[in-house]
Amino acid sequence: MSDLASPRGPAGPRSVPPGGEAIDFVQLLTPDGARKRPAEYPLDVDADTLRGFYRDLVLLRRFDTEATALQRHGELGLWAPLLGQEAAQIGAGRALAPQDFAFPTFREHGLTWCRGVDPAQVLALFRGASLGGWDPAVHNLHLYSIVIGTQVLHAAGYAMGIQRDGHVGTGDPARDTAVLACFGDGATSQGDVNEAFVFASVFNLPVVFFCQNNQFAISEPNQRQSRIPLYRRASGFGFPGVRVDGNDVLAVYAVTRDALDRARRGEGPTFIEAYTYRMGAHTTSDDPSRYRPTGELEHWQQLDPIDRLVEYLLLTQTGDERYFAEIAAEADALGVRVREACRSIPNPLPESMFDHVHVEPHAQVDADRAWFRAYQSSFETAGGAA
Amino acid sequence: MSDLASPRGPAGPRSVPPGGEAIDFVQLLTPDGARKRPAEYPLDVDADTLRGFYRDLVLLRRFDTEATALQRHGELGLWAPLLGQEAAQIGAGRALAPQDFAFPTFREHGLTWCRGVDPAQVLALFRGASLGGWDPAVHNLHLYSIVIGTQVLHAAGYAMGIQRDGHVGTGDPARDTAVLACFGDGATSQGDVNEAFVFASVFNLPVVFFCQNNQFAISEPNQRQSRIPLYRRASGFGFPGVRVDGNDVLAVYAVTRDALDRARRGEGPTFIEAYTYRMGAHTTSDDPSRYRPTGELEHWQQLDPIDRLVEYLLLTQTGDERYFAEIAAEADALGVRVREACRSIPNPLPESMFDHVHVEPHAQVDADRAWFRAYQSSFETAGGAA
Amino acid sequence: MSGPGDHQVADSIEPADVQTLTMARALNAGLRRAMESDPTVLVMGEDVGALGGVFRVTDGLAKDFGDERVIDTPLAESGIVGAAIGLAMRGYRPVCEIQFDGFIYPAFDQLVSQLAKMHYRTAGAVRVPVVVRVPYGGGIGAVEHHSESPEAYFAHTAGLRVVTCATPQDAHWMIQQAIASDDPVMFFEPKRRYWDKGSVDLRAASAPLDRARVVRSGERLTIAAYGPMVRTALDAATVAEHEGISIEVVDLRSLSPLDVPTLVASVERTRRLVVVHEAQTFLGMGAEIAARITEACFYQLEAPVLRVGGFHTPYPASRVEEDYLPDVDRVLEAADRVLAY
Amino acid sequence: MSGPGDHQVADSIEPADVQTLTMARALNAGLRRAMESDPTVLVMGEDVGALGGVFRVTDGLAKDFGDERVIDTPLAESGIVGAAIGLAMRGYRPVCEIQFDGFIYPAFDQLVSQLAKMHYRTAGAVRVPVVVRVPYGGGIGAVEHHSESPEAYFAHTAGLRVVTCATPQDAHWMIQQAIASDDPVMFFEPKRRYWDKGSVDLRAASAPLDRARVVRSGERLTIAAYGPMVRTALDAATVAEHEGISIEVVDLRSLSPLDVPTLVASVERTRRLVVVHEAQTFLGMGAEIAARITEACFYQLEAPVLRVGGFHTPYPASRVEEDYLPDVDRVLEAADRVLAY
Ligand SMILES: Cc1ncc(C[n+]2csc(CCOP(=O)(O)OP(=O)(O)O)c2C)c(N)n1
Ligand SMILES: Cc1ncc(C[n+]2csc(CCOP(=O)(O)OP(=O)(O)O)c2C)c(N)n1
Ligand SMILES: [Mg+2]
Ligand SMILES: [Mg+2]
Repeated sequence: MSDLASPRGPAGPRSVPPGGEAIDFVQLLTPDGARKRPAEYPLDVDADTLRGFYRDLVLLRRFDTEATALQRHGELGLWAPLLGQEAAQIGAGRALAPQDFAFPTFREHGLTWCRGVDPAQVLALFRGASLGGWDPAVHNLHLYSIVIGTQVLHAAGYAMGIQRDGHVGTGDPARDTAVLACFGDGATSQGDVNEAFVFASVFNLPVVFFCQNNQFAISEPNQRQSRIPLYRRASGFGFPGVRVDGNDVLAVYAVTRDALDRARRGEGPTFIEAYTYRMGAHTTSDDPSRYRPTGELEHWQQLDPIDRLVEYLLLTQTGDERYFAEIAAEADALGVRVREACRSIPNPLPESMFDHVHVEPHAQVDADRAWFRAYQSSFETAGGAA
Repeated sequence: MSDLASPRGPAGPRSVPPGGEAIDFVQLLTPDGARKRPAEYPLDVDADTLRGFYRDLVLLRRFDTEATALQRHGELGLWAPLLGQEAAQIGAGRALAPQDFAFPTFREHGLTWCRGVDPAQVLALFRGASLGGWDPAVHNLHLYSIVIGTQVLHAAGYAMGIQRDGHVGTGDPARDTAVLACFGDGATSQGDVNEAFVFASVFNLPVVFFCQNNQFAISEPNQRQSRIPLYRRASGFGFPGVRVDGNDVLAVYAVTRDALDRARRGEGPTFIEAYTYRMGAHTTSDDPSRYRPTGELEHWQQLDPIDRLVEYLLLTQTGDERYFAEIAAEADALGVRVREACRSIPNPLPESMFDHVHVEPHAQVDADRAWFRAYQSSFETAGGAA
Repeated sequence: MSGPGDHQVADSIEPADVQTLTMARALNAGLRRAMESDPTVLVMGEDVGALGGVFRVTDGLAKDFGDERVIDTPLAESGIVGAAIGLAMRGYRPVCEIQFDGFIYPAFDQLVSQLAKMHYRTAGAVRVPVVVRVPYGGGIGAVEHHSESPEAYFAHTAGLRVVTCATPQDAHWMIQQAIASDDPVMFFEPKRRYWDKGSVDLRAASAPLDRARVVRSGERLTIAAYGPMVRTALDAATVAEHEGISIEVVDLRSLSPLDVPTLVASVERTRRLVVVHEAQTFLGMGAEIAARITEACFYQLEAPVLRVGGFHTPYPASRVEEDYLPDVDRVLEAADRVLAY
Repeated sequence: MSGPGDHQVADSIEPADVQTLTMARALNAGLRRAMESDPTVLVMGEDVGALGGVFRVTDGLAKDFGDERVIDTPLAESGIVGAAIGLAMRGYRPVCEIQFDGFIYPAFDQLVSQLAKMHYRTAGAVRVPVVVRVPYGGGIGAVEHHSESPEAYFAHTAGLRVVTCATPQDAHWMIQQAIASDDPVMFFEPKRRYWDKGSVDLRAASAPLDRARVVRSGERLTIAAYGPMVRTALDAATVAEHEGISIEVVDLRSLSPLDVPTLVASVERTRRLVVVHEAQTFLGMGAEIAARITEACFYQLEAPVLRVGGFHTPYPASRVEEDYLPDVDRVLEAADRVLAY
């Protein structure tokens, strides 16, 4: 009758981070590229899929690096790098079925990548040319959310809609639909996120909570958000939680796919903690030297998500140096394309700031727009007259 | 590595509510008045303490009944009856050390009783004569909180203050201090309450979360707030949760005392779910016939918190009919006193509405007060002239 | 051009009928019609199901439309609004009930940063036709947090429409118009008028959702009021008439947008304006109206626009609320003052 | 009589000194002095510790005062404010940092229903001397939610003091006055002025916390501004001077209470008033000032009070923020209009 929380999860595969504490998580690929096969998460992927993962990771990293550089060159106001989190995002993104709908944070460039959003559309927000960038319905992907945790409630509501549409548990793989709700370790402290857990649990919603634990909320380490592993939060709300090696694309893929399947079958929510590391700054405005413990970055570099896949591809002869060179070339081309796309993002017209405040006419917006138009043209007249 | 939440807690004493589902909770006194002695919660209470509990329960119930009647007679604007929850509140209230500080909900008449707040002070709020009623510092008891869940964060903050005062874990029983944060089953869904769990866990705060699960949030049954027993919420945040028979004053007392001791020793927060039943209406404005399942009230009447104590007192010859009659007479006297006290609560002076908006002068409040004073006196002048 | 939200309503006209209903029943009937005519309309909130809401505005809906469409939610206002946004993204039209005015603040972030800005953020790609019903205002002898008037917070927020009804007729139609609108609408219901009866024409609305209405014509001054204060203003006008003073009363109905032309037209004739509301005067709707009308009618106004509103205090204990709330006397005092210029 | 919050400050005067500091450093020094002179002062929020806050306003405080007094909290704004209230009940004086304006809304309930009303609810028994620091306003090229001006929400709320600084001197002293005040204070910091330098007199504050100040004298019209717009107003006045127009500029400093006498005195001389702020014009501070000053100076005003503020849209993408934000040109345009009456 009493539930004494122990700070340790059940036994399982381990990795030892710098703290020396053993971490239990689902792992399919060790940092050395060795393949593991935990019984709960059977995964058979063909060579093309494996190579696809590799390509995703490399191109995504290049996109991210390029965007960071673009910020340095003044082309973007800000960038939130995902360096180190590629496997977590690609693993989750590739697990989605086309009809699934995902709610990203503002660092989810891997998800936009998987969902076919054009890099320029992603950069528009960070360039200050847009507050969004794409049509969510086209990509089944909501816009980046900036107010931490708010999108997790939207995901719960969206999942309520799926239920009401009868798109859960029909057995029809093209119809059954799940929602992927992404957020960070810091977000788990927000009221909204916990309220979303309540809704998901009570209504048994087809939603997968995908938490990328990148060890930090800006400067604050995990311990400021929870004293036990985050995946255990779910048990307090009555649904399963699982921790996965977030630097292992195969494991993330397998675990997320499994959870999405459960959701689509009508078996309710799952919480996934993808245990990973933000190797870069929080954003380009951040200075991690102020708070990052020495040696930590180096430790995590040993666990790089791309390196282990390279090892595995070599080991299994699924990829060779020629293939890697091919992808590298593709990455270079992507870099060029991203740079050009970024520079050619048009500035919005000033008057467009009055568009889409409402769907239907609103007298105050209309009055302000009219005033602005007259005011603008007074300059033009003045300019023309000069 | 995966934490599959099971909807059942560990084995333990049971009671079967109408749903037929067995409930695990800590119980020291069965509905028939039989004494149980679970090893984790040893309790030796002398005859005086036992009789004290009985007296508390009976007088509290009378106070509550009287207040309900006063509302019917138009003396109160509203009343939130605690009928059925007496043992939960007395058990918790009596477990407090003098220096402990408690944060009640709006239904916590047992707590105000234990903390020596005068009934008239409690009624003032419900009569509309006050927004509070007593000085929290005098009773180490905060005011009733009406916005659900908000006080739970205040409790966490207060506990942070206790830590900073160095009043935790010193071993000095007069110094070490704990906080009791009360709320209902419905409140567990609020973001604020879950944020308080995060704060309490991360900072290892000396706070006991005391949740009275009275089965309803107005008309909504528990299942709308959680699909697993509420006490299990704590495990998701990394601290212990325990469910206690909320109609068993001994069990609530023992469990709460234990949790408060832990908190004072610096061992951090505990979540207590006191499993009980609201036998009356949500408030005097409510009509439970619209939502209460048939037979449920009758079932719970069998589990009445006072009846079982009567049985036990008789069984152990700690109380007899004469003693019961004595207390009944005291209850009658209390009823009279409450009625009189209620009727004699003074109406606040209209101008007092401008008092205590701020500690220091505020020009707008002062201007409004000046206007009001002049406006009022214009009537008096007009009246005087007529 | 039709006003916002009223284009879908015309279709579902019942056989010609006029009924006498309380405002609560008129709302209930309006919700029912909206749910009947559009299967995407959902009702959600605390106790809206079996209980029918604490004011019984959703009475019987759960029984008739089932708990998939009338949803008793967990006790979490941010959750209610946040989930409603998600439902709207999936194509539903949720009508959220916030149980009392004072419990809307936990949802504030979802309202002002999400609901208000979603259409804008998505450059028009996403619509969030969510209606948030809020019983508001004082005068019912309630405990704290049950008598507040938070409308100005929302009217200050770009991206939200804010409306409030003063009669059963408007209640019945405005709720349908609000639901039909593709924009988010904050729908404020004057709770102390829930039990007031009035005749409801089931055939047609009185006006578009964003229009004010002159509810009494007069000559000497205009009183602008909304929600619970419309009746107070009308009562004051009646008293004033006995004293030979002819007062025009405008029911604003929409607080965002504000129907400035209707106000200007009235003030251009009467040359004097008093604004009445329960909310704190400081930065209440009266401030905006005074600023705007003074600018529009600077040479016509014979007196400054005067405001009758809540004092700069929290809502006090109910035993003094009659002194706190604007009433006929205070409205007339302002009328006297404005006429004395 | 001394104004609110400034009575405890005088004690801790340092050796006579005047320094040139950025606003961020001036705030940092002010916080440091408050923490040195009163051990109950705590700093709490997201990233206020090792990082020193995203704007470095709390830089070095964790190192010098330890993490018991400089608290990196969980990522939860309602939690921060709610916990601060509890700490205040226990005798502490917490200074909360909200990382950006747009992240204050999750704490709205704790701010308006709890912090603002606690002293009132307890009939004066409990004091909650909490300061909530909010970097606010636009113009820094940021992404959404990082450029908002939510001050009117709080000024409309009875029970909160709302202040904002425009210079390093005021920043340094007002933060200390706010902390010394026994009332809760919303402290708005104009983030785009954080890096502006100015001289700070470490010996004495310029004015009590609730007073406005005439920061430039002039004859033909008064501009009332606050926070980030004070510099804009001063720049406009400088430009106007070249055109032979003499403009008086008032820095409001306190938004609740509003220092009406200072404004009235100015307008009685200049007879014309323009109010400038970044926040949405509709129900922004300008509305209250226009309403109030028009009432107070009805016969003196030669023109309606004009407002220059945010348009009725959410804060737009930063590439168009220069068109959105009031600037010298827009202030001068309003000056021309008000002078044309
Ligand atoms: C409500 C809210 N508060 C504060 C912020 C500022 N902020 C932006 S990102 C961030 C940390 C987020 O941490 P986490 O959830 O772990 O995501 P990560 O940045 O690590 O991907 C903070 C505090 C915000 N965006 N929203
Ligand atoms: C934030 C908020 N939302 C709604 C309400 C209205 N309300 C008052 S009591 C109550 C139910 C509370 O349920 P629970 O927490 O179980 O406490 P109980 O009433 O059963 O003691 C509700 C919804 C409120 N007071 N505060
Ligand atoms: Mg993180
Ligand atoms: Mg309950």
